[in-house]
Amino acid sequence: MGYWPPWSLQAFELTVTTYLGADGSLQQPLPAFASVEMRTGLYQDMVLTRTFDAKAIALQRTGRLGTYASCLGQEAVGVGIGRAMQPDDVLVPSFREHGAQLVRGVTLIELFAFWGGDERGSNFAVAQHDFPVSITVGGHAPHAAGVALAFKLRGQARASVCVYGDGATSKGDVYEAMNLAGVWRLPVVFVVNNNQWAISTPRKEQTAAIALSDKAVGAGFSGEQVDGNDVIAVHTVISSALDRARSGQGPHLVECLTYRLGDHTTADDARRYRDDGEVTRWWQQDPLARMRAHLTSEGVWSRDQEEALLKACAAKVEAAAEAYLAAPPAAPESIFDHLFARLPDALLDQRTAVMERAETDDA
Amino acid sequence: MGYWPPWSLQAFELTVTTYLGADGSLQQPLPAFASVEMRTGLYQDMVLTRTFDAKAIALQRTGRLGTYASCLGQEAVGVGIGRAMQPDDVLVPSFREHGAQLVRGVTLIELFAFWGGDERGSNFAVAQHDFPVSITVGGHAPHAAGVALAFKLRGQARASVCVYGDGATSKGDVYEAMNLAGVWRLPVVFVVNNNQWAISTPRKEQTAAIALSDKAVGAGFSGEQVDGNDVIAVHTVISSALDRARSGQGPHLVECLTYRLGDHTTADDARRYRDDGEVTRWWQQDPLARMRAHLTSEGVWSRDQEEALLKACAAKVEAAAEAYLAAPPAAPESIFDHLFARLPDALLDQRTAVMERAETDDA
Amino acid sequence: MPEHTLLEAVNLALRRAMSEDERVLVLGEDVGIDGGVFRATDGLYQAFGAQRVFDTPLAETVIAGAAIGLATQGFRPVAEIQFMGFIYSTIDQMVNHASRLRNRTRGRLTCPMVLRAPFGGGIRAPEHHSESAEAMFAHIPGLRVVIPSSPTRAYGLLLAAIADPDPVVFLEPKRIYRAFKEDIDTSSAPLPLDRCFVTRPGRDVTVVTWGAMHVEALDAAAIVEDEDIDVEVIDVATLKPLDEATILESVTRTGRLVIAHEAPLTAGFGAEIAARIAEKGLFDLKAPIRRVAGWDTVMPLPKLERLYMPTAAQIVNAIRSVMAYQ
Amino acid sequence: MPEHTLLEAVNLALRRAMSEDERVLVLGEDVGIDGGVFRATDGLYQAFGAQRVFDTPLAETVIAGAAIGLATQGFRPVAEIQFMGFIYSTIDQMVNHASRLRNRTRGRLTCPMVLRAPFGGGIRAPEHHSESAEAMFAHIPGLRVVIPSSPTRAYGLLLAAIADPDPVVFLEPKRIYRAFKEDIDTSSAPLPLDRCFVTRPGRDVTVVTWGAMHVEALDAAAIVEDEDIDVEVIDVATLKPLDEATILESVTRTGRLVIAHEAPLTAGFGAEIAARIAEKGLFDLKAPIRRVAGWDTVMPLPKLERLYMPTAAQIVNAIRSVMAYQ
Ligand SMILES: Cc1ncc(C[n+]2csc(CCOP(=O)(O)OP(=O)(O)O)c2C)c(N)n1
Ligand SMILES: Cc1ncc(C[n+]2csc(CCOP(=O)(O)OP(=O)(O)O)c2C)c(N)n1
Ligand SMILES: [Mg+2]
Ligand SMILES: [Mg+2]
Repeated sequence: MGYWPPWSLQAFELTVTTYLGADGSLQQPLPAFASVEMRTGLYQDMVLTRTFDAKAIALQRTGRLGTYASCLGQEAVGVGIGRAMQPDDVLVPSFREHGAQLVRGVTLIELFAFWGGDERGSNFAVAQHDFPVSITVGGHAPHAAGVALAFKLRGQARASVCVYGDGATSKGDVYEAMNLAGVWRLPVVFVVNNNQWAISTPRKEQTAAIALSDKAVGAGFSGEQVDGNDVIAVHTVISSALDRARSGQGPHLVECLTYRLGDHTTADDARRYRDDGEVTRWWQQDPLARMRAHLTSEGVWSRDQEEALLKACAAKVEAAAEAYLAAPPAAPESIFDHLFARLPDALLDQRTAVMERAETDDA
Repeated sequence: MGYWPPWSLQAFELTVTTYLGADGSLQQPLPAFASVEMRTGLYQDMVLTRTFDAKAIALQRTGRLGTYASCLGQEAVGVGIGRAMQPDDVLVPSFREHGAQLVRGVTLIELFAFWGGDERGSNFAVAQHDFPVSITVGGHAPHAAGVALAFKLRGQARASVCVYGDGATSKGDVYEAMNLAGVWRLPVVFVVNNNQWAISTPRKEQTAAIALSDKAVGAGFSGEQVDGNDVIAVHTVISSALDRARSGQGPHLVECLTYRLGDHTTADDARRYRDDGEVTRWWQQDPLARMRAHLTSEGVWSRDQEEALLKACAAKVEAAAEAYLAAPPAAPESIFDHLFARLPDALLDQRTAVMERAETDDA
Repeated sequence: MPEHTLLEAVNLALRRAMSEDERVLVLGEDVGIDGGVFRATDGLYQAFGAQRVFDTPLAETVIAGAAIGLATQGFRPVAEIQFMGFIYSTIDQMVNHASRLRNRTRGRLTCPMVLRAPFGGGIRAPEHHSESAEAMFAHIPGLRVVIPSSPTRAYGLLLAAIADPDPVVFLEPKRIYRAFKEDIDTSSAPLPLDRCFVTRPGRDVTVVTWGAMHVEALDAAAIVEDEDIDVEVIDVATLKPLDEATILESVTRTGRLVIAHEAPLTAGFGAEIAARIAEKGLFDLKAPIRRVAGWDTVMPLPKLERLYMPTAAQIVNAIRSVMAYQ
Repeated sequence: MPEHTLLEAVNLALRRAMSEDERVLVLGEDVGIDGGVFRATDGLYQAFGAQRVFDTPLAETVIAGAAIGLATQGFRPVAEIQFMGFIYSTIDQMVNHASRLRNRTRGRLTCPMVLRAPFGGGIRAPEHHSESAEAMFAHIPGLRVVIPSSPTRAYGLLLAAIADPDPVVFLEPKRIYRAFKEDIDTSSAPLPLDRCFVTRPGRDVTVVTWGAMHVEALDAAAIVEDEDIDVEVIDVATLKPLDEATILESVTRTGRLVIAHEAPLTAGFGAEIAARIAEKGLFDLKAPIRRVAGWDTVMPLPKLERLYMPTAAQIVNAIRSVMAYQ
């Protein structure tokens, strides 16, 4: 494998890309891609994501979904990533990128199934090359590098996008993957979904690095920060990084500055370790409110449209939830049927036994 | 654990500290510590290290030592580190720091024993707190962080020094250790013994980072490069880093630029993968020749002194080699006797069996 | 005396060890102000402060590795891995360093550390949150592997693990963290780290088990009692070093052995126990040795998890099958 | 036909797989121009170029992890870990990802990769260069674990491992890398990945083994031949999935079982084989099942290494001891 002349350290000045202020006001001229249609589309995706999120929590609270990781407040990151990608790019997500997954074509039913504890939820009908959720923090980063290497070897203009949290930046796996991507100049964009907390551990106790985007320096490529609650900014920065990656200019690290408005998961109680005040302050930065204010002030979004959208999202999510709840359970033997391409003879007895056991249990 | 306000990125400009040019000429005024006595001492340590190194290779070639990793050409790094440390600092070395170990009080006999395949060689009589050689690349870095944390918790003005190669900088273990040291501001100095090769993998294929000292950026502390073939420079830079660490100013990364003049180990043949020309060029940078030229030109080192030194080193090394070769083998049951503080009853039978087996084998 | 769950027992043991020995430290992800995701370290940060209890960055390799460094300097670190599914990143440190430092240096540097992790399934948790990888650690020379199955044993064994001068992997069966309570005498002595516990004496068949399966074994024993089958239940407790003598003595008496564990069957630790008896107790066996274990599959996600988990019913079947041999 | 060592057989299999299938890639530390520290990949870089053979940075986790990524995209990566002592950093990737991707996605993403590593002791190597950790991998559902013990089997099994649509851990007994030669038919078919090999038929006692110990087993069989003991030797070859039937059939005939491996005794893979027979072949056993294995110690450094390594002499002792039962 060759090496490549590294970027200059100059690339690492800290500027945070933002288009929309917290009140929705424009901070700089909009990028070319941001047509009205595109902006309303981004907003609609975020609303759908939030609607799904609320339903997932509700289902969990009533015992009809497993432990669930909410993305409340981080919708702009997921949607911005998902919309910046081309269909044949590959998403290698963590567990808080529901927005990205939805935009990529993962269905609401698949998401409910996954979080409901059904492997079929990761057998995406549409996003067939995307990776499933990685529950191990950081363990998926090496895969993104491998996927990008495959694209490079085949000379394809495709890229992989690896998303992980602020906590994950402390894992050696992530570092090793970035270092490999750097030295082999792989078409991969690393995205830190920095929601300021890793369960109870705040960002500042995770690392002394000035910015998490600085983690790219040691891997020999560039990084930058973006306002993660500004979906236009996220989209812009990740689109450019992807363009560069696909055209052979190597990896890039994007740190999205955002905030986890909810608990870590439905099994967590964030009030044990963080101030309500902090949460309240970050609600001022709500990515949905910001975008809605922007669209309203531009006169391209009305109260009627808003109501219709909320209704439509609720209907979609309800329908998906019902389909999820009504889905027949997977067959008992399915726990053996996807272990290998062909089940080794040595396991046939166990497969039979689990079917028998299921019958006995049901009887 | 608290966090600390990180260093500024400004600290990362690339300057390579050097005092002695390749011809021994002074590049800048000598630092205060570098008395004539100190300089001749450093030179003597390097010569002893090289004498040991040659003998170790010779013993290996004749089947009387195990696989051995030569430090030929890297003596200034080892000796510079060893002399910069205080006795109660703790060295956490890789496998190419024989010079540092010798200066720290590890005996020649212990070194021979270790490389001869005898665990007793790591039971240092003098350097009692130092770690043994780490054969796993990078696996020792977390230990250095833990040791430094112990010093910090006890409020002791001590530091640990963790040394590893250019190849090791790619390991996630090293990154995790540096990140922890950064965020907890631990008194540890990380030293990259950058000899340009990791077996057959050149530095440039290891990482796209501009300098290996840049690896500190992501961990939130400072790093710098030093001419690793200039023992005065190595000593100076590491001494200052240690002073800062001991006084609570946190970790630092020092990249020593040097070169592996020999094969990776006695089991390697470097001509398979690198140019003789490169090796010849680096011989011009020989740390011993450079220091000798300097001392000679300063009029503080004579041909007689040189001859006497070589003779004395040879005699010391020969005596140690003989003592090593004459040492009675460890008892068979010693393979059980240091596994636990008290051998569990469950293993008593095995211990007896190995003693019986040794008798049968000998008979 | 107050009644305590297994989880509380872990907390009480940590508290007592920290009170009695200032060398004891606690580190891991979210072990501080949050008290651990299961609350095993609840209140320790508040009671002992930031010099004794550390929230680490999210990095399991350096959690284990820094604990090793601390241990060499005379501290007694108790490192928590949040779930056993994330313990694999520590294996390199545990096998290549923790288990070897004493031997490597002929006793000069030692490694009195405890690596704690909740393990096992049955709580409908996400992927990787239900692992039972004890067999991997039990294969590593120089380590102790301890698994409590009741509040009192959790208390006494954890005290012993912390006091032990060598590295101990301490795995806590999270399914029974809060399943039942026992009285805990907080002035009691540590329990031995090289003994199995006969938790129910019996005549006809020996059931050897550990962790959350111990409860299933007791349930199974109660069920077959009605069939006049008298089951002896042994909680292995310390898998390494294994107290072979207690198991052998029992099987010699009963002539029948059933081994139950949650981990996948193949190369699980049950195999080791079967192998020992097949060597040393063969001629006392009246019946084949049966293992009740997890399938050789990946642990299913919650919807099908119950089909993976061995339960009292499977143990009962195994007991009946060995009782068929007279 | 030319004669080849086991090491050359590995090289020949890689060469053939790379020639016949352009999806096959080789990656690892020093596998390129250097041809690997043992020369297993010698000449591949020169023959197939920098698009097929990659020297990686020194980072085992991402070697395994990048191989997983490549595999999901239709490549067939063969990743080398330089020595098994450095494989522990890959366990998280292998257990949490490689072995599960297919199952996790119901077959949508698959992981046809091979993780190769030289393993075992007896070559007077430095610390960590003599590991036998096969039991850890054999416990992981969803993986195959393959260990050849001769040049022809190395050739046929590695071809099969590379062609297999699922992840395979392929461990090469480095002590016999160059110990003996065999003819290799480079047009031969791959060998099955679910069969043990009966390498010496016999009547009186079954010796089951793998890796470098296989040679010791054959030597032991030859030694006791003079005592009129007829030994059947079985090379397990594929530890996972285990071909229980072949072993069981043999033990049913001979009534005696000796298992020999280099890894430490406790929770070694020998235990699994003993446990299977103690369940399914108990009443055919005339003698206790004996395991000849490494001690439950850290592998000693070279000076005392010979006291660790099980040899033909220990196997002979075990054979005699089981023959004492009639
Ligand atoms: C390797 C690993 N260690 C520990 C955990 C348990 N855990 C799950 S999420 C989490 C925090 C993750 O923080 P971050 O990376 O910031 O992502 P976030 O949850 O904030 O999105 C932890 C510790 C895990 N899943 N994987
Ligand atoms: C974790 C690990 N992987 C692989 C090896 C095999 N190995 C021994 S030394 C070495 C190269 C080390 O290079 P570097 O870190 O630059 O140190 P140097 O040998 O040049 O001093 C390798 C790959 C090892 N010892 N440990
Ligand atoms: Mg976070
Ligand atoms: Mg090097």
